[in-house]
Amino acid sequence: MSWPVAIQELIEEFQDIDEQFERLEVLMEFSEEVEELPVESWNNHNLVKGCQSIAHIEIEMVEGKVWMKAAADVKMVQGLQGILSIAVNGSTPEEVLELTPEFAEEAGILNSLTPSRSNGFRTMFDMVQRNVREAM
Amino acid sequence: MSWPVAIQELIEEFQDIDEQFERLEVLMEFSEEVEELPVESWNNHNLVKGCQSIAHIEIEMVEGKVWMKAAADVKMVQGLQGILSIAVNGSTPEEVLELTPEFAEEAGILNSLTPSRSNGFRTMFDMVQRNVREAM
Amino acid sequence: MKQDFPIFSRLVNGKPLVYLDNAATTQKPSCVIDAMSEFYSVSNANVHRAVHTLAGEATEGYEKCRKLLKQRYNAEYAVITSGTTEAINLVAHAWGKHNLSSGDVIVLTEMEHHSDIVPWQMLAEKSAIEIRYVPVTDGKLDMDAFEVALEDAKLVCVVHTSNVLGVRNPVEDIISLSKAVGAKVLLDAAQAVPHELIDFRELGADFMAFSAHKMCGPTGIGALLISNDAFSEMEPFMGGGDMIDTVTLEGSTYQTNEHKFEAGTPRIAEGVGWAAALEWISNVDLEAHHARLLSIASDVAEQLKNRGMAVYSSLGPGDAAVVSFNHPTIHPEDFARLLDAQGVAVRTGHHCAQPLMDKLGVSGTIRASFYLYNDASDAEVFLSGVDRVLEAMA
Amino acid sequence: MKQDFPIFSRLVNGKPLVYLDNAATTQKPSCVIDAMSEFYSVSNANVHRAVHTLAGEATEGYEKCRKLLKQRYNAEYAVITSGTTEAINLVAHAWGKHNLSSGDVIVLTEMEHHSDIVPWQMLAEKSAIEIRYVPVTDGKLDMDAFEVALEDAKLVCVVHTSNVLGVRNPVEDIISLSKAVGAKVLLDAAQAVPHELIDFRELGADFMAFSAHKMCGPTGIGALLISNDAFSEMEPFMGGGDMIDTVTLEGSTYQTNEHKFEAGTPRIAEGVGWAAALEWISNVDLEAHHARLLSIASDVAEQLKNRGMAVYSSLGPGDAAVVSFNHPTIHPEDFARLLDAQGVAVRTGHHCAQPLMDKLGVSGTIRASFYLYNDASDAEVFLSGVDRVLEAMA
Ligand SMILES: Cc1ncc(COP(=O)(O)O)c(C=O)c1O
Ligand SMILES: Cc1ncc(COP(=O)(O)O)c(C=O)c1O
Repeated sequence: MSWPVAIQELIEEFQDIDEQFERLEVLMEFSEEVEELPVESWNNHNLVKGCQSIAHIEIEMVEGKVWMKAAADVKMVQGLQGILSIAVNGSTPEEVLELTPEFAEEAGILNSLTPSRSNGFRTMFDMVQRNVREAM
Repeated sequence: MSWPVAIQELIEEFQDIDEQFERLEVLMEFSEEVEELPVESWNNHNLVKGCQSIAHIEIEMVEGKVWMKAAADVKMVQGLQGILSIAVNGSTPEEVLELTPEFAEEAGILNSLTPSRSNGFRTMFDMVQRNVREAM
Repeated sequence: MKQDFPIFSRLVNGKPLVYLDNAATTQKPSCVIDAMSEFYSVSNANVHRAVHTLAGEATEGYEKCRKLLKQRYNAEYAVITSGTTEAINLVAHAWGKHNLSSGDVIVLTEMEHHSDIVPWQMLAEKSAIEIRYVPVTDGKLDMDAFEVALEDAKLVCVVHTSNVLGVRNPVEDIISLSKAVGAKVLLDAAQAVPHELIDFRELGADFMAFSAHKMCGPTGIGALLISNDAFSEMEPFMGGGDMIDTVTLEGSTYQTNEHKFEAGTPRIAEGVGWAAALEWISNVDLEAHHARLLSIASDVAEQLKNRGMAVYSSLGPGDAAVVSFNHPTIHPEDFARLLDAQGVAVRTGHHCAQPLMDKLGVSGTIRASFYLYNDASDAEVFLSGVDRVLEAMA
Repeated sequence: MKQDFPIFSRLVNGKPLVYLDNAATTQKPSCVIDAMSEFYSVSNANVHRAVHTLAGEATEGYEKCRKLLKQRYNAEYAVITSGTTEAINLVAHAWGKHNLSSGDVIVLTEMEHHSDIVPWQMLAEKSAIEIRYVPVTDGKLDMDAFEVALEDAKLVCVVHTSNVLGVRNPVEDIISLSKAVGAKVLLDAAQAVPHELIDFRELGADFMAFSAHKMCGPTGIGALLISNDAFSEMEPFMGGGDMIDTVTLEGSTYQTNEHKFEAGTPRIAEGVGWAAALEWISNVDLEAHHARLLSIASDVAEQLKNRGMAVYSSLGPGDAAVVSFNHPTIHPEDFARLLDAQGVAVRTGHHCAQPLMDKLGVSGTIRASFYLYNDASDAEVFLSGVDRVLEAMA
């Protein structure tokens, strides 16, 4: 499968890692990539449901392009949000709707997480697409 | 362990049998050995409790010797009752109280039956001893 | 197929095992036994909400069972229980207690297993509910009487396939008639799922209960399938870990999916084993085997009749391959013990269906029940075993 | 001892497994795994009232589990359930419902597992029963408050050993104080029986609940021990096969022994597996291991404190080797995932004890719990794993 350049880079970065600990470290580094949704903006609408820990995601349209803000208490969830940001920020809504969460699997990010957390990634991914669809 | 002659013979008779089917056939033949307790005499007192099928046992003292009458709907239970009769009939109460149900094990009668039925034999054995004790 | 089942390499009383007690429980293929050993040897951990690798694998293994159940039977919800019995009790407590009240009517039949009678008697006693039993005539449900019994019924509980007679009840008619009067329907499918593939949603029942151990799966696990409709009317049954959302000293809130009804550490290894059984059975042509076994059972029934036995099973098309019979004078227990001496396992007794025994006018029957791995040679051994018994007891 | 447990030959994320999630569930020795495989491969059949050989062997195998339980714990009655949770729910339904009524008092504690809270909340709601929670102060039960709470109590339900803190409650005092006011006592011994041998009759409790899977036995099975006194006050809970004496359309009568509370096909293979585990553990010097593990856990706790962690377990004598802790800033989930990356399995979350979490003022903890097969090298790997986490997150 071919991916947008940013995602392709991300997949390669992860695939180069041999050790699980390092993979998680890199994942946490991606927490820097997400624009933080300030606590004041947390509400039931942007709450990620079915997630074990606290996570919020909000989608804005800036000049016709998707922009994501997010927050989470678990650093690795922030990392997943960072990766999602890279995947969607600056894309058109149509491009976002064409994406599938498989890229995270291909990168080995998902199988490195337990089912409940990788489900969490899918939940967040679905939420982003739903919000994008609503914003169109 | 040494047993009364009648029991010793019985043990040997069973030990000679190789095949389970024949062992059960011989067991059923022993149903002839028990004096039947007529249906009119069946009551709650002589009912064997905890037995899956119908079984009754009554102990009489005839000239100071133990005499057992019994009835059952399952032929193999009648056989067990026959074996019990051989073991106790004509003995003194003291002799009966000295007996243990192990002889049936030694003969390979008990392990040839499923637990619930071999428990049934023990139950009947205990009942005989209890009744003998009461009749002393 | 026998080579898939390690138990058939053993001898019973010196004879090769001929296992005809399948309605009580079925044997397990190697893949099921191995899946559980493998789980305990490689992935054993407690499930849910955990972040370590083993716990993830265990959760996945256990939840796979639920996923396969929902797929195979096309069910909205699949609650995992310890068996059919617990599944039916779950309905009585989680649905019955909250949706039935004094004067309401539950329809049962005279051919129910005790597991589909006693929970309702217990509920009825507490809440003054009326129970109506649809009579059995000539080994079949009296459908005219069923329609009469249905008046004002709120719940209909029927055994899909009888464990004594093998008869498959006309569940399609039962469900559509019940739905017409607005009654919920519970199917006791303990004997049904081993023999036919059921589309729960299409069939239209509200509850369907069955056990893994009767379909080549492990003991200690079963399921209750539930329709959307019925699920929304259920309150929690047992309380504990995993079924809650929040617990405070003042009170608790519950999960909204199946976990709401699965309190405590679930049957994890059993779920893994059942998943293996479900995968194994999905590669078996149930329909073909069913036809084959029914024909073997019908032959056996004929032969038994020829030998003077009373046969209670009618073995019509769709019925399970279960032959219940009695000899006019030989006690079932003697009969079965003499068969066992020849390596043949059959069951005797009331088969947890005393009301049906009362109806048949017997205290018990001998039951030979056939399953996938049984073949014509088993029937032959069984029949020659019967002949030897008849000879010995003549 | 690790060589007895096949799971320790696996790698997790490329590292040897260091399993410190024992309070959630324990690993299984080969003899337990093999006993179950062997059962399914050789003796599998349904139990009770059957006359064929396999059924006899299965009955013996299953009932052996009950026999061992009664012997080991010196109990009048041992009802086999699917686990601690079902055992406690059984008490709530079979005893609570029939012996408690509006205005009666149940005493619980703030350190109960959800399984010993939710069943009572459900019962209390239905029957207007008052629940009093004995507070936890500095990680210990407030015994003065306990005595106050005891006034007019009919039932006292206490966790023998806490799954979060490892603290062993003064159950001897709790029982004698409770008996003095005529209250029945239930012990949640899920975490106790793995660590100490309990003489149930001598201890004098009325009910004691625990799970096989926390003491090297299989999943899907547990027990409720019951005193003579309490047993005589119990009514059936679930209805079905095996628990009845007679069933007619008019009503049913029940068995008088433990089977009264074991409806349906029991957990047969699980019983066989648990029996093997009970035999295995009877050859283990629990007391010596307990001292050893407690000393390891205390060292670990010290080391964690030195590294700035908050440790909630006090690890006094008699307590279980459970270390609950938190880092001031690192989220427990991140912490546990980074440990898992190094092969170390610990649990995070509320450990099914939300009220205790509320009391501790946290939403969850990281919990490292030690068991028989753990040794000092596991503690070392764990601590160096912790150090790597601290470095990475600095
Ligand atoms: C103290 C305590 N009580 C009850 C339970 C519930 O046990 P189970 O989930 O096996 O029913 C557990 C374990 O989870 C426990 O640690
Ligand atoms: C028709 C039917 N219903 C219910 C049951 C009860 O199933 P289980 O004992 O597995 O709970 C059985 C089997 O014993 C059965 O044959």
